[in-house]
Amino acid sequence: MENLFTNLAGSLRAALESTGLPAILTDTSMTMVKLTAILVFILLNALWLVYMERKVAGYIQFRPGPNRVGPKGLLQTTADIGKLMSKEVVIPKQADKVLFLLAPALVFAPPLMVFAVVPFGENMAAIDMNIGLFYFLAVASLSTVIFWMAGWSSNNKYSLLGGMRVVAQMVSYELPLVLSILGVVMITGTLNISEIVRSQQGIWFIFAQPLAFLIFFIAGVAECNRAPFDLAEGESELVAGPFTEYSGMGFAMFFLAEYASALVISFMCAILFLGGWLAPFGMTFIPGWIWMFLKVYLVMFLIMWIRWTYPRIRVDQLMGFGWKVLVPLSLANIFVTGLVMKIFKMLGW
Amino acid sequence: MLKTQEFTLNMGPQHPATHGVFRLLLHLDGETVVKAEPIMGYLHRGIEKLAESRTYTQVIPYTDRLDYLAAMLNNLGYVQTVEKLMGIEVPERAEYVRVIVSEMSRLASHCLATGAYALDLGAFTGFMFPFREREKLMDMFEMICGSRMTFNYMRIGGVADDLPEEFYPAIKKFLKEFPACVDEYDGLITGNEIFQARTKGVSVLSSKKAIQYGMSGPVLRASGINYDLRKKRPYGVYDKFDFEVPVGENGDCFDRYNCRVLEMRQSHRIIEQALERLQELPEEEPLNAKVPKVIKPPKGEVYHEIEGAKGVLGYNVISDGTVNPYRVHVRRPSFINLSLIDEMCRGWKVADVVAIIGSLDIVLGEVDC
Amino acid sequence: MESNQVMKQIKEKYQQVEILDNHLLVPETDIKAVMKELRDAYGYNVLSNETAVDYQEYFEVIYNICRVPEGDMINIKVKIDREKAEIPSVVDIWPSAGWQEREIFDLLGIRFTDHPDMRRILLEDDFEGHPLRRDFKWVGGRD
Amino acid sequence: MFGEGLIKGLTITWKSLIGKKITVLYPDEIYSLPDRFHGKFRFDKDACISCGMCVRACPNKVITLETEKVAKKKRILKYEMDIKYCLFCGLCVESCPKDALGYEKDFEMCQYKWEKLPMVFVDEEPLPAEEKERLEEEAKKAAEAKKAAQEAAKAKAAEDASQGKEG
Repeated sequence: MENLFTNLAGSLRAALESTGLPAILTDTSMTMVKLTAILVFILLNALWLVYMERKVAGYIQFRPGPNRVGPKGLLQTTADIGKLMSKEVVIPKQADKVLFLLAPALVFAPPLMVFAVVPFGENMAAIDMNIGLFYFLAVASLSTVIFWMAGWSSNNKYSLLGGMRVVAQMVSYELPLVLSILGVVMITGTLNISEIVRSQQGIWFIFAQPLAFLIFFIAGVAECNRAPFDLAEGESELVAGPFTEYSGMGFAMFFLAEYASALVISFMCAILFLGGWLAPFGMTFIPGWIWMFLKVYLVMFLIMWIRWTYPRIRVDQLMGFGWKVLVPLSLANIFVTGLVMKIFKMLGW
Repeated sequence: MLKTQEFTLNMGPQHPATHGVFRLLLHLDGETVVKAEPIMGYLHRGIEKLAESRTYTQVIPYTDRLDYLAAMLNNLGYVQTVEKLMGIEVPERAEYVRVIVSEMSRLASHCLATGAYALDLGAFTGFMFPFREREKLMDMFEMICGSRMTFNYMRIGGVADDLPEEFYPAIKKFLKEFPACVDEYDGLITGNEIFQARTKGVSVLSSKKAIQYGMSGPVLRASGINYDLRKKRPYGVYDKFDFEVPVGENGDCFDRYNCRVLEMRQSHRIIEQALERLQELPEEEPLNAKVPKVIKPPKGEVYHEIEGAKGVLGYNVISDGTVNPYRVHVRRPSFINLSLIDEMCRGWKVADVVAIIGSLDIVLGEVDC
Repeated sequence: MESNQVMKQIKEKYQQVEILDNHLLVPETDIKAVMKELRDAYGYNVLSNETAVDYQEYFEVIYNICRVPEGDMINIKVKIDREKAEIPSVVDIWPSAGWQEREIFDLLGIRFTDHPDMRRILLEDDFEGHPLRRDFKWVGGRD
Repeated sequence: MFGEGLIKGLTITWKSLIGKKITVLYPDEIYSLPDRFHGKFRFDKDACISCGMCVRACPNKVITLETEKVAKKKRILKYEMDIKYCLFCGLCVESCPKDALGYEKDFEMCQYKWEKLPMVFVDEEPLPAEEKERLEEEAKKAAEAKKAAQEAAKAKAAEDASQGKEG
C-alpha cells in the first residue's frame, strides 16, 4: 500500500522502456502522465471540496446541505458544473474581449504549476525540485495577475475595485508568507520540499515553529482569498469582485480555482508544518499518502470552519494587519529562530 | 502625468447590502467615499393615497406593508391613533395581547437586523443564527393570525382573535430558550474581534447631530440619549412593565448594533411579564371594545406616536366624519433615520457604507411608504 | 413646562396665533419666529413629524415638534393659500425637516422657500402632478 | 485577550456543526400548518347568501360577485377572486356572516399561466327567461300551496282548539 503509486509509476516506466523508446521520450511521457494525473486529481478535489464546503456550511447553519442530487447530494457539484457549462458566456460590450476570456482560461495554471513540485507521499512528487519551495512562492503569487486581468478587462466598477483589492492584498500578504517560511528553511537548511518533510522526523514544525505556522496559515488564507480575507470577492459590498461580469463556465473556472488554490495552501501547511506524509505516533500501518490527505483535509476543514464563522475584514484593516502585525511578527520569529539555533549550536546539540 | 479622478459607483437598486430597492450613488476616491447620494422611491406604493379611498379598517392591512419586518407595531400605531380619535377604551386583556404580539414583532425585527448586519459584514453564519429565532417567532405569528409577515391582527378597539391554545406552550418554550440564543449572538457576532474592528468607531453619530436630524429608536439611543416612548410617553399598558432602556455611549456602528441586541433581552422581559398578567386575567373578559359596525370617527385630527422597531413611528390621521379617513400620514422612522446617510458615509470606505446602512436598520417598505 | 402653558405663552407673545383644541394655528408670516422661539426658549429640539393636508380650499402644513429626551409634544398648524403654495422652510432650525419637506413638495406640491435642495424625493423627476392633492387623478391601473 | 472572541465564535459554530439540524425538508416532510393559516380560499356556494359583505370588506377589490334574482331568491352567477391582488388580510373571511368563506391549509397557488390566476368559485350562465318564468311560477305555486297548507293547518288548529275547549 505504502508504495502503491510509486510502484505504479515504476511499472509504467518499465513498460515504456521495454518498448524500446529512447530515454528522453520515456521521461517526457512519464511527466505528461504524472501531470495529467495531477490535473485530474485537482479537478476531482475541487469538485469534492465544493460539496464539502456546502455540507460544512449547511451543518454549521442547522441545515442538511445539498441532499437531492445523487446519494447524499454527492452529485450536486457535478450538476452545478453541468448547468454552468450549458450556459451562455456573456461578454460585456465594453470588455476587453481577449483578456476577459483569457483570465478564466489561465486561472487554473498557477495551482497546477505548484502541484508539480508537491509531494503527495514519499517520492511522490511529479518533479522533485531542489528549489521547490522557492518555486512554490514564485508561482503561487502569479494568480494575482489573473485576478487583476479579470477585474480590469470586465470594465465594471465593481470588478475594478475587486481587482485593485486583490493586488493590494497580495502585496501585503506575500511578504509575511515568505518570511514565515524562512524559519523552517533556516532549521532544515534546504529548499527541497521532500527534504523539509523528511527533516520533520523528530518533531513537526508546528511545534517547533508555532508562530510561523500561525502566520503562514493566516497569510495563506489571505493569499487564496478565503474569508475572513475574501475582500476581493466581498459579496456584500462588491457583488462578486472581479468575477461580477462572468457567467457560465467562466464563473465556474474561477469558482473551482478558488478551491484549487485553497488546496495548495492546505498542502503547503501539511508539508511544511504538519509533517507531510510522516505518520504520527508511529502509526505507519496507514500509508503515508493517506496521512498526507488526512492532514490536508484537516487544514481544509479549518479554513472552511473559519470562513463560516468570521465576518470579513476591511481592506485598510487587512493591509494594516499584514504590514503592522504579521510582518514584524515573522521578522521576530526569524530572529528568535536564529538565536535559538545559535544557542543550540553553542551547546553542541 | 498622473492624476487622481473621482468615480461614481451605483450601489443598488439591486444590491445585496441596501436591504431592499434603495440606490446609493457613491462618489469614490479610490475606496473612500467622497459623497453618497441616496435615491429612493423604487418601492413607493402610495399607501397614504390609497388610505384616502379605504375605510378605517381597510387601512390596517396596508400598514402591514410599511415596515413589513415588524408589522404588528405598524398595526398597533394605526389602531391606537384611530382609537384616540374616537375615544375608545381598549379592554385590558386586549392591551396585554397587543403588548405580547408587538414585542414579539420587535424581537422579530431586531433578530433580522442583527442577522442581516452580520451578513453585511460577511459573516454568513451570523445571519442564520438570529434567523432561527425569527423563524420560531413567525411560526407563532402564524398560529395567532394565520400569516407570517403581514399580520392584519389588530382591530380598532381590540384584536382580531384571541390567542390560540397552542400558542401558550410555544411562547413559553421560546422564552425559555431565547436568552441562551442571544448569548450565542453575543459570542458569535458581538464578541468577535473582527466584527468589533469593523464597527467600533465607525461613523460616529454625536448626540447633538442625532437630535438635530430627528433620529429615533436604537440609532438615537446608541448616541447616548435615553429616549424611548414606551417610558417617556407610555401608551397602552406599557407603564405597567419593568424594563430598562439600553443606551449606547459612542454612537458608532457597534453601539447601534449592540443597542438592538440589548433591546432584545428587554423585549423578552416584557413578554414574560405581559404573559404572566394576561394569564392572571379572567378568560371571560372581552377582547374587543364596543365599536360600531361602521367606523366613523368624529371630525378631528390626531397625531400619535409609538416606539416602533426602527424608531418613533407616528400616525397622523385626519377624519372628516365619513367612513374613509381624510388623510393618513405616517412618520416613518426609517425614512428620517436615513436622511443623514450622506454625512455618515463621507470619508469611510465602501465596505463601511454597507456597515453604516446595516447599522441604521432601514426597511425600504417604510422609507418609500 | 407643560405644552399647554407653552401654547398660552406663545399666544400671548404672538397675537395672531390661535389655539385650537390641541393645535397651535400660526399664521404663515410668524412661523419662523414661533419655531425659533420654541426651539431656543422652550427647548423643543426635535421636529418629529412634518406633513401637510390638502383641504381643497387651502393647504395646511402640520408640524409635530417634541422635546428629547423629556418627550412632550406640541402640534403646530399653518394654513397656506392653495394657489400660491409656498411657505418658509424650517430646515435651518431643524435639519430633520430636510427630507420631510422634500416629501411634502413631492406629494403635495408645497414649495418651501430657502430649502437647500427642493427636489422630488420619492417619485421620479419627470412625474407630473402631486398625487396627494385631492384633485389628482391617476389614469391607468386599478384605483 | 485578543482572539478570545474569535475562539468563542469557533466553539459556537462547532456546536452547531455537530448539533441537530432544524430544517424541514419540504416536499418530504410537510410542516404542519396552524388552524388559522391564511391559505387558499374555500367557498361554500350553498351557504353563501350573496350579501356582498366580503366584497365591501375587501381593501383591494379582489372579489367579484354577480347575482341574479330568481323568485325572490338570489342566485350566484359569478364568484371570483382575482388572487394576484389579494393581500390575504382575512377581512373577507371575518366579515362573512354565514361562514361561507374560509381558508384551506394549502398555499400552493402558483399557476403557469397568468389567466389562470383568478380563483373562480362559481361561474354560471344566467337562467334563460322561460326557465326563470317557470321557476317563478313554481315558486308562486309553491308559495300558494304553502299558504293554503298553512291556512288549512291554522283552521285545523283552530278547530282542534275549539274542540279541545269543548272537550
